[in-house]
Amino acid sequence: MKRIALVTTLLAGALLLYGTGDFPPWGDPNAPASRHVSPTYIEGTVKDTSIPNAVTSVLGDYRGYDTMFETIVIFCAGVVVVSVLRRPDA
Amino acid sequence: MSVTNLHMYALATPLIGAFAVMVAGRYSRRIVAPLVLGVLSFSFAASLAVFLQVLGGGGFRYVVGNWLAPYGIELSVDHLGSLMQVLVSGVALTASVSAVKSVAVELEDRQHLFFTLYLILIAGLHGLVLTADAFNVYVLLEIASITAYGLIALGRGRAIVSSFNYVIMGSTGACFYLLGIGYLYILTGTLNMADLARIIPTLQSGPALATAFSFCIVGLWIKMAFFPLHVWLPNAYSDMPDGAAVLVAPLMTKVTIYLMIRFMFSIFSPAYEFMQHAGVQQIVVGVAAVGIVCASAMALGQKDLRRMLTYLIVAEVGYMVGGVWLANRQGMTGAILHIVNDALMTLCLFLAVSAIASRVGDLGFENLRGLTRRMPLTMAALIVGALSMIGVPPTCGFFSKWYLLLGGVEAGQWLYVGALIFSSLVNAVLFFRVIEIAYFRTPDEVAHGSGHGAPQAGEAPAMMLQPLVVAAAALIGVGLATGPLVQHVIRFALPAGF
Amino acid sequence: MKKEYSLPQDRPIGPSLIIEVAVRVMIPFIQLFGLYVIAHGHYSPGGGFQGGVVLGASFILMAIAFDLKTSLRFFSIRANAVMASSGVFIYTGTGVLCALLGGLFLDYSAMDALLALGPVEWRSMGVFIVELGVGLAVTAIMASLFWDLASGGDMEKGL
Amino acid sequence: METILDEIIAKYNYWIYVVLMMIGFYGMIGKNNLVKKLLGMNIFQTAIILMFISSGVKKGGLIPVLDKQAALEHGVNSALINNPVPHVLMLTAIVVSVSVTGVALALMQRIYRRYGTLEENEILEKAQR
Repeated sequence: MKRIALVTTLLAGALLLYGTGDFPPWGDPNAPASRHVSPTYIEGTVKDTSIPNAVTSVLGDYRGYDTMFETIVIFCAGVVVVSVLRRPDA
Repeated sequence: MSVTNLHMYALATPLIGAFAVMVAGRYSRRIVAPLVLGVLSFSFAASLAVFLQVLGGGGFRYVVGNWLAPYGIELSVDHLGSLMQVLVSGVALTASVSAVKSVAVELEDRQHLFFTLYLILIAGLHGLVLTADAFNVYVLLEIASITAYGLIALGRGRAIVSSFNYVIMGSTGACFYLLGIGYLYILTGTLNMADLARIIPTLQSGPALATAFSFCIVGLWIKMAFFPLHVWLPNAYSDMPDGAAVLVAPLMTKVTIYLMIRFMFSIFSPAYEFMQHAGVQQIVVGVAAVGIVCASAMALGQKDLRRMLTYLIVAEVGYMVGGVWLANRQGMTGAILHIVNDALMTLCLFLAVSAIASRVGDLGFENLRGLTRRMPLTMAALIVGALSMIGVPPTCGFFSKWYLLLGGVEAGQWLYVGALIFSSLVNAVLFFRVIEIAYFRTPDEVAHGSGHGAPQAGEAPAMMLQPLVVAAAALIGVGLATGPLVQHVIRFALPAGF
Repeated sequence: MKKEYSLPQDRPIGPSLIIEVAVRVMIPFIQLFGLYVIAHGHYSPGGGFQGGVVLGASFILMAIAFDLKTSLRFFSIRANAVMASSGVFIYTGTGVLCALLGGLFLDYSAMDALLALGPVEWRSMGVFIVELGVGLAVTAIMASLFWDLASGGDMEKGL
Repeated sequence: METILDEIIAKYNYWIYVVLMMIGFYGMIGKNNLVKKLLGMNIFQTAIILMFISSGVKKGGLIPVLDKQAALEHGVNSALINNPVPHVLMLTAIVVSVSVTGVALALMQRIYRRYGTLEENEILEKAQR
């Protein structure tokens, strides 16, 4: 069992490392992730939403739908913990 | 005016209902059932209206928060998406009628917690079938999984251990999916599915793309319990409370398969999967065939109706994954049709199981003796579901299996075709064994066995019987409506190039 | 704030006196800081989650330094459930409200119909409302997660 | 040899994350103790967070909190400011990880109360009976 786990882990790690071959170098300002969508957020955050903190504006507005479900995830966790642990009368 | 928002209301009402149940359910237990049923009826009506609108005017894309496509989160309300939304809300409504009854008996004090999780799970599934954003899928998958962990943990026996195993496996799957999305993000800089589909062909198909694809797909396979990764499913699904099983068993795996279809054809393209990496296709279809055979064989070894059905779910997952990877029109049509049909079949069978369990208790085969006389309607519905699972013509299971077989023959995948036929035969054996026990064995020899069976003899409560009859009717109805369904809905859902 | 701000009588004060006094001084500042992090998320690193965790941590600190009952006196279980639900409800409700006012789901600028601030200002305002909801929910759930996990669910004795 | 070394140095962040990920993944699937499995899961998620965050870095970039007045008057040079999207995505992933950890801990408490152990093989043995 342990040996299978070790082999799986090594395989997954090797595949992930092999995959990094095409990646841009670390900190490259011309990487696709830095060029394609994110500049619009940085340039537009004050103009569009009047929020200077780009993280807050992306979190709350541009990708607010994700954040809604994220809040629901933590709400679910609370409900699950209560339903698993708490005695019904408490 | 607000017609364009209708699908959002279908998603948001279960959520708001969940918070209402959470707060109001503490004070009054009686308010829970009407609230749940009302909310789900509204959601179903809204989904149906959206579906009709899409049928009439074609699909549309919706941007949440009014941010244009690659910047905001986009939802795609197309033929496939709204068909799935109708399926999700319809199954949820039917299942909840039965769940309201069985949960009131099974977990009286925790009813409001149960239904809070239940409604949030439904909202999460609505979100999953609509979304067109790769990261959004991750968040919604986690919502569906966390609520499912909670629902399983409320179950009987060693449900907690099964739930913990599911937590570990499910998180592995989610982490793999997130890793794959991370690779795609680093390569392209976007998370929107349409935008990804536009950029990916311009990239060189190098190792990073292959890694991203394989990690996402493996993550989804873990979540859907594709054969070698299925070990968590039978325990988890058979230990759940019946009220949760009628919802989770029909929908969770099918929605994940739908996500796989979305991932394979809305982000990547058939050209990438089937032309550039043709060998992979052979392997996946082969594994699916092996999975179908193994899961059917394991189902043969079970001595409990519920556990037998959970292994059949694993086999059905093999059907659909194999059908998608056959890479031809028939197989794809069969797979999409089978998502709908399998959800309905599983719903029917689990509703029947839940009705039987409410009268008999333990579902070992020896407890089913003479049930046909005591619960004729329930057993009739179970037989309809069983016929559909086997693939007997008037029921819908036949038609999708027929498409899958045609696809397999067309692709020359004889192993897969053989596995389909073998699995049908095994299903026939399995269900005829059940029917034989229920019909021909008389309960008089049971006197020393299950003592509590006799006094509760009689048909299941009406609240559990009505959804069961509706589900059984739906099996035949959808079977008869296969032609229009393929003609007007699934034809548009096929990816370009098929 | 309740008046009877005294230590539980059944427990020797003993070696934890310093901790208890220090915590009693610290908690108001921690909670103030949590509110600041929520409210100032637009202009500095921060926001609903971060501030909510800080606020929740203040209750956890109370439960660790005194005992679980003490923190329950300031934040009852019922209030906790209501707060968690209403926090998430504020978020979802804002989304639905925007849709009902004729915009798209979560399109905060549609709330201009309620009060003419201008669509851009309403986007900023909408994010603030939403962050407030997130803060409420996270505060409540962090505290309840700790209570349940520390006491094994019976809410009698903490760590 | 030189080129491989250069490659590693240019992307050493990915090597670190892969090593972390392997530790976590091995813990999840190879360990027998449930707490160790959970710790492995957390390490795995931390590795993913590291990968995402490091993908948003720009050399010499500033934090994505702007000066409102200056941004309105002079506009913003996006090449000088770090990418905010991975931060947002990872905030979500952290919350999900917290939730799953909480749920798993609660389940573990129930398991311990019922079976008296957290070793997987012993639990399975007792559950069979």
